[in-house]
Amino acid sequence: MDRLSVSLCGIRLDNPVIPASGTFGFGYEFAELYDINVLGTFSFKGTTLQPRFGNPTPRIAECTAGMLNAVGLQNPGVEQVISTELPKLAQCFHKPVMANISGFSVADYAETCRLLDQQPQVGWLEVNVSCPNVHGGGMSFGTDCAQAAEVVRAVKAVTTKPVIMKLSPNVTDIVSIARACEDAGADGISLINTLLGMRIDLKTKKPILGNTMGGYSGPAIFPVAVRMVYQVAKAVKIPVVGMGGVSSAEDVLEMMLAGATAVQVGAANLVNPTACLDIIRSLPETMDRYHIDKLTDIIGGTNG
Amino acid sequence: MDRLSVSLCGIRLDNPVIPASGTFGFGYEFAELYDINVLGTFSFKGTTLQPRFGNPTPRIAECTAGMLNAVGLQNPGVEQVISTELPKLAQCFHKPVMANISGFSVADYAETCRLLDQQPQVGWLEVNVSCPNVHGGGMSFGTDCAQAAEVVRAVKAVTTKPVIMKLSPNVTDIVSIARACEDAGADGISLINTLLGMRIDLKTKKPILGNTMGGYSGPAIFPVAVRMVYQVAKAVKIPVVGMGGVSSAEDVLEMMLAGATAVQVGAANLVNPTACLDIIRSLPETMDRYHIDKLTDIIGGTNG
Amino acid sequence: MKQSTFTILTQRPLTDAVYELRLQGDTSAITRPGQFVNIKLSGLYLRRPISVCDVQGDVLTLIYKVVGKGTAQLAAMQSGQTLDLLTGLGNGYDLDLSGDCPLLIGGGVGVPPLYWLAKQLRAQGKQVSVILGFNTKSEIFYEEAFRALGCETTVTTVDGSCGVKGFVTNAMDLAYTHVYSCGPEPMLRAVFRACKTGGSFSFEERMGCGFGACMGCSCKTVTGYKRICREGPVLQKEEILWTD
Amino acid sequence: MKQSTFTILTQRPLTDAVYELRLQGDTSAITRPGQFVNIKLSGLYLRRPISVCDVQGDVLTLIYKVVGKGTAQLAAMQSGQTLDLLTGLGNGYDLDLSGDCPLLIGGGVGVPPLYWLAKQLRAQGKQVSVILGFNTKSEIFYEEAFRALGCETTVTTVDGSCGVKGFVTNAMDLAYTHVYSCGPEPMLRAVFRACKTGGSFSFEERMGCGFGACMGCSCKTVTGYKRICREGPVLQKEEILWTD
Ligand SMILES: Cc1cc2nc3c(=O)[nH]c(=O)nc-3n(C[C@H](O)[C@H](O)[C@H](O)COP(=O)(O)OP(=O)(O)OC[C@H]3O[C@@H](n4cnc5c(N)ncnc54)[C@H](O)[C@@H]3O)c2cc1C
Ligand SMILES: Cc1cc2nc3c(=O)[nH]c(=O)nc-3n(C[C@H](O)[C@H](O)[C@H](O)COP(=O)(O)OP(=O)(O)OC[C@H]3O[C@@H](n4cnc5c(N)ncnc54)[C@H](O)[C@@H]3O)c2cc1C
Ligand SMILES: Cc1cc2nc3c(=O)[nH]c(=O)nc-3n(C[C@H](O)[C@H](O)[C@H](O)COP(=O)(O)O)c2cc1C
Ligand SMILES: Cc1cc2nc3c(=O)[nH]c(=O)nc-3n(C[C@H](O)[C@H](O)[C@H](O)COP(=O)(O)O)c2cc1C
Ligand code: FES
Ligand code: FES
Repeated sequence: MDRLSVSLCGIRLDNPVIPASGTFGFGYEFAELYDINVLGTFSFKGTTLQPRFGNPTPRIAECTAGMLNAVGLQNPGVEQVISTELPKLAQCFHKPVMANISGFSVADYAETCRLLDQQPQVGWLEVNVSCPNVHGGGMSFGTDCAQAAEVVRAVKAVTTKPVIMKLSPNVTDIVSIARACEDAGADGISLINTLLGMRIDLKTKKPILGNTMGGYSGPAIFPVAVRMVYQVAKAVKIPVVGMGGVSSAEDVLEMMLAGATAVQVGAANLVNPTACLDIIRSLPETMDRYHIDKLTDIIGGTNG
Repeated sequence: MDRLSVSLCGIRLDNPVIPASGTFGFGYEFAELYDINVLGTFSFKGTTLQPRFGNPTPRIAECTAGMLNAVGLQNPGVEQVISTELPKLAQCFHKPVMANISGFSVADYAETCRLLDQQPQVGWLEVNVSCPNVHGGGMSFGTDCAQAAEVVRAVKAVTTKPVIMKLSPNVTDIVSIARACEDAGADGISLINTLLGMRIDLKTKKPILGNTMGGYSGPAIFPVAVRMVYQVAKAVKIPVVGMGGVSSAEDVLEMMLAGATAVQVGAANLVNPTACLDIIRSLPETMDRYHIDKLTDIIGGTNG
Repeated sequence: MKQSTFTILTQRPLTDAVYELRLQGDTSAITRPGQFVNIKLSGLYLRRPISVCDVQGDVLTLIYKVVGKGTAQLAAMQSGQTLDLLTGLGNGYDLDLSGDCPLLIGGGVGVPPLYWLAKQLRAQGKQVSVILGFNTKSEIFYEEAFRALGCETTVTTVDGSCGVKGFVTNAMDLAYTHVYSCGPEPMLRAVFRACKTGGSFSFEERMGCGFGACMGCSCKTVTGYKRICREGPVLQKEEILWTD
Repeated sequence: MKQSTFTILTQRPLTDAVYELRLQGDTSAITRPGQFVNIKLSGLYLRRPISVCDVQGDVLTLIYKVVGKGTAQLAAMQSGQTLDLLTGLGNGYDLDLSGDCPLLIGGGVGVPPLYWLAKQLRAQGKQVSVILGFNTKSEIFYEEAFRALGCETTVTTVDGSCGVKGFVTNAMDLAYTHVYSCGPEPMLRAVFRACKTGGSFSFEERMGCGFGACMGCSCKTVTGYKRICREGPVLQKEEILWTD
């Protein structure tokens, strides 16, 4: 199995394939279909300090090679995640899990991370800074170097586990934001979150999504993701978790060549519930086809 | 024909369909296939002050629902465009044409626009600010409000024709850049130019494009384009020309509902050379299907 | 939930726009009427949810209306072609709530899931009344199929071209012990208001996954947030919160 | 240039990975050997350029090697299926340059465009020599087809498993009046260096459109910038600038 294993912030993964937050719930639905312990790990549904219902429906719109979602971070809140979801998860998943955290103020992030940091099941904290800063004018934390860095410092102050900052691609200069996170002490960078998009229903002449705009994911965003992973991996020393449109073993290899140490799979899980299993199974033969001995040999391999 | 006609900066178009710059050359190749006078107008290949060969090949990479290009603004330079291309064009196209202009300094833009402004065939100047500013650190003019506004003022000072600013989508806040252009005197906004993307060849482990990264276009970018057109059209009073992935009459209607006064079609011309003709022909029946009487009725119609 | 490949046995038009598709495959995950399947179609990113209309052994019947790209593609498919389906999705109707004289009310393509429900209720010896609402005569389908099950079947048409003129609620003036309903939201609301007993209502929502992973289809209910694809599509009258 | 629909007449493997496809359709835009067609395949965004191998009336022959998604999809297609083609693309070979004893040199899937060229040169009564280069015996195709045209045909294989061992240039020791060549770039370079007369060389480049609209395939030549898809794919020896 050593052909596939990688190390992410000091924790060994059997393979680099990680279902992305928001597309794998807390794992149970998928555990009905396959043993989810085959995964490297998975990133659970974005958790906030308070419970949230999220946005009005419709929350989903189809696009040519992907989808928009405006779920709006529906989750039961960190306390219920700890009291109910994690114990249930312990029954079907026996590896360290990646805790995905969202917030609307720096204090939110810190408190949610502090609580999740204490859970032995949690391996990494993946901090999603695509959310609007309600105290800071509503722009997302991830669009500004100083705000992103402030979140990193606040979270690092209350946690001992590796902190992976998950960046929004809707920015002019992704590299400077990644660098600001690294300088502030982040242990890893994951990207990309969804691109902001919109669709209009020709029949009603209204936006399809209840929330007007939503996050674009799926194969359509893959080239943008590869580009940003490449740019960021070249610029920082901490590991990069690559995602955005990954749907096949080939896509995993391309992301790793661009510089990703591990690779998340999002929307693909929704349309093909065994997507991650299929990818993991086909990695060895795909590596053979491209004369790749071990995955660790190719991380960032396109860069020199 | 009044069902289809629109007015763009005071010039009437028989229909809103406009081949996008860089995907229609100077029109001749398409004139072999159909009478290009059926078009609203077209935007010719991005023209610079000096002739340019552009980037090394490969310049093209395929993606799931689109393509990357790194042509790098190959063009014969404004003087030869005026002395050779425009007279040849006059033989097959009898409507005002949209002149697409690129530059690497404010002075470049102004001089190229001044020269093209004097050509009677030219109806509009479409000023592409996605190019890197060689005197200003290499970031593109279109990523900074002040620089974009400077280009607008310099161009407006030497031209009398409507100036349409073509914006890059690779920014955190497209609305503020569009507003800066409007405030500086622009007569219209066109968007989106390509998204920055990258692909890697698994066989060679190298970037596919000779230039490493390139511009992403095609149906994959449509939801991002609709979103930006919607945001900008709501924020400015000048007309918006929408583009990005448009490939069908339905897409044209969706762009117009989002707020576009006219719609450009780019990559679709490359894979289906009669794309624009097909779209124009199917507009009336598509409008019937969605109970649209005249196109002017729906511009920005989703917004209230 | 199961993912498996089904083969098209027959496809036939029931009206201008409505088709009946019979598929052969592994139906073992389908446990209740009112559940749905989620169909992968080539070139379309998201699957398309369609209710189970009937199951007989390994033969699954679906009825769908052509409204867009996906359903148009489905209508162009032929016997022998295969489809990738997720089966056994959703909670489905609870037969235990029916009482002795259940009333089934369907509108348009809300009619199909009631067919297998009616069949099972009849097999339990229940006295089943059915109201089928359509816009106009040419859109009617499956009226005879319900009659053949021994259901007391009334058709309503909005334009009065067949059966009772008006809405399904115009035909609800009869005795019943429970209402099972499926149809467009305005119809569900009207039935909800008119319903004098307990009721089971089946809802639609745009879906990302159809099996509970994405939270794309959530709604608020009296008893908390529910996913239409998982805790639904059938909600009980007591828990429904109309949001508007 | 023309856009039209062709129907597959036959498809057969010539080697493990190389297929011959015969298509019926409007070939009127194809005027010269060395031109190419650009093929639309479902689910793939860009068309795939393939050289014209032969034209007989309304029957077009193509030969291609499976190297990726598009060519794999093509190989799975069957007689009766249709393809959307852009035809008549590129400049093609100029027969007037041939002299009396032209030499045609092809490597791998660079061989196909030389077939129709050889046929036309033979029809003009020229004495045609052909060198076909392959890696190994199992990859050889069309050797007999060229012989049947009456061409003096030599095969070379890199591993010596058939014909002359080594590269095509190892077999160039004969008299000729012009070289026509098509094959991988390293082969073209070697032929270019060895060529003692005028020569016509056919190039490949990744293409956006294939008909001159996008500037995706430009190269620098002695006589200025040229588009491989329009002013090429055939360039003359005098104008070639190797860039490296
Ligand atoms: C639980 C459930 C059961 C259903 N059962 C049936 C049935 O038995 N027969 C039937 O005819 N229809 C049924 N529908 C509706 C059916 O799913 C849609 O008509 C179908 O998805 C339309 O697809 P399209 O590609 O033709 O339309 P498009 O408009 O092109 O679809 C675009 C997107 O919107 C979604 N969408 C469009 N309309 C609906 C809708 N009404 N509900 C949910 N998503 C929608 C599509 O799934 C797709 O993602 C059901 C819907 C749900 C949620
Ligand atoms: C003018 C011309 C004539 C050609 N004639 C032939 C021929 O007669 N027989 C034959 O077997 N092949 C020929 N080729 C090469 C053929 O176009 C490619 O092998 C084919 O496009 C590969 O497609 P794919 O989807 O299988 O590979 P993929 O690698 O999946 O294709 C991905 C993308 O890269 C492009 N691409 C990949 N390889 C090449 C290449 N070598 N040249 C140009 N684009 C490429 C594809 O068109 C597509 O856009 C020709 C190429 C050109 C430019
Ligand atoms: C339905 C849905 C819900 C999502 N929810 C979250 C979330 O809660 N937290 C988060 O960081 N990212 C969330 N994402 C973003 C994904 O984790 C991922 O970054 C993005 O979808 C790009 O990957 P993909 O193209 O493979 O889906 C969500 C995506 C989808 C489609
Ligand atoms: C091959 C190619 C060349 C392009 N060249 C230019 C250009 O010279 N000037 C410009 O403003 N935009 C250029 N563009 C961008 C298009 O005009 C358009 O903004 C973009 O492709 C999005 O539209 P689409 O998705 O319909 O292609 C080019 C696009 C392509 C694909
Ligand atoms: S559609 Fe994904 S949770 Fe219901
Ligand atoms: S491929 Fe478009 S110009 Fe040659």
